[in-house]
Amino acid sequence: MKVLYFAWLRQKIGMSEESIDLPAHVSDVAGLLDWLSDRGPEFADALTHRQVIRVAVNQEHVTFDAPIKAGDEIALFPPVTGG
Amino acid sequence: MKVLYFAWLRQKIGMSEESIDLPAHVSDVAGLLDWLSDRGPEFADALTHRQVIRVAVNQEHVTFDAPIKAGDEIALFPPVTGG
Amino acid sequence: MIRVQREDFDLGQEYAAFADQDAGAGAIVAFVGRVRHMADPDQPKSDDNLIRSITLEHYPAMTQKELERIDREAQSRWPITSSLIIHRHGKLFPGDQIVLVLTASPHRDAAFEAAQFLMDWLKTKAPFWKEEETGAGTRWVAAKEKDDDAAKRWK
Amino acid sequence: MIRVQREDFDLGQEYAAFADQDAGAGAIVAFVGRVRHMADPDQPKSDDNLIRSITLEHYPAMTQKELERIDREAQSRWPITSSLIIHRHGKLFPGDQIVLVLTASPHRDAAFEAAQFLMDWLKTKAPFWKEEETGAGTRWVAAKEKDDDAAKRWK
Repeated sequence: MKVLYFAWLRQKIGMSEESIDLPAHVSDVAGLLDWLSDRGPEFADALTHRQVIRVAVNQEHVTFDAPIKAGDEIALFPPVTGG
Repeated sequence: MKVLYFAWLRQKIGMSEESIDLPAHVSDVAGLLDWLSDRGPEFADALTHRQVIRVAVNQEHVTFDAPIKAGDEIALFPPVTGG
Repeated sequence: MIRVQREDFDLGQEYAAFADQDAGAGAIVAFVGRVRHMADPDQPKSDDNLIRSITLEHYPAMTQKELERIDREAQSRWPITSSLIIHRHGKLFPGDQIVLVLTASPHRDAAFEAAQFLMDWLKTKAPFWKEEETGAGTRWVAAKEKDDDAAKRWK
Repeated sequence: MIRVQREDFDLGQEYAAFADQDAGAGAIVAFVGRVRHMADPDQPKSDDNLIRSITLEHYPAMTQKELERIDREAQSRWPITSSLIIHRHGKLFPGDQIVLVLTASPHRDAAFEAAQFLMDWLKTKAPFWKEEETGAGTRWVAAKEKDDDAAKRWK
């Protein structure tokens, strides 16, 4: 599974993209966020305030209860501010 | 008093502008329309349907109860259709 | 600013000058109205529905004043930092540009709403009249109820 | 049509091409969003409030798709005959153009509303993030509640 980070999430986590092997017990976005938060202080810090985390699965906006599976491209980012 | 006619009012009345001497008993727009209607069949025809007549006094939109006086510039026209 | 003219206008040029003199405004909205190809765009094409030309008559002494009044009203209702209205008159052909409205504001909604307001009021207050020539002959365009309704929403 | 690019755009050229390929549309609306001079335009000028530059980051694989979705949504809601969205990314300076939206329709209100809708949805859905550099340093721009509210009115 590819995970992408943007804007201050990218800066706090310290990378823009990584490949992970999804643990068998993680089946949705909320589970992924919990699992990522346990990987180190930079993840914990970046992912503390869930209300400012937005998620896309395969380039589509989803809510935290969206299912995920191996092979998906998951992107984590703050609320968008273009235009 | 100068009276101007525009669009189909101009065509029906057969002129774009004229100078009139305002009779003493005419003091508002409604009175002027009544007086003009009596001046000939082309006026009567043009001014029959008051709901499609709009009036400006000295280049400002007014309602039929607006006062008028010698020296004013009165314009009669259909509802506008620019833009 | 208000301009009433026979000549065509160039949106690119007008926008460039407009944007330059108001560099701080983050939002600019432009509206261009053009001569339709069909008298009623919701009806099928037919010779009677196809427009050959239109003629825009106006009341010069009043047009400038009325557009200025409309412009002042927009300025008083929204925080717009600049506005421009150009309206043409005379004989025009399908696809020709008739009217340009430009508004600038620090706020996107203000620029949009002021431009829409300017068009709605212009359509119902500025002393212009359109005569349309189609295969069915020449006729004065009737005012549209939906334009009146559009203008009323800004009360 | 959607374009995501580093390069600037020229409204005059874009409008000319857009208007040409849709000559029957009587109403065309353009919106241009530019980099502000002040981080908060409603606050006084100060070194901390003056923007030196912004950097627009985006998610390329998603941006194109999301803008196309937004564009399709506008097409399904209003009788617009053409639309164009251009959005820039990279480093930009005060007054630089960021975004262009063009809509064409036989109906003025449809062109206005579709353009406003495109901007509202783009502001809340298209994956762009702005980092602002002022005298106070560099910070990621926070999403605005009023942009969320603006987007919600189109439910």
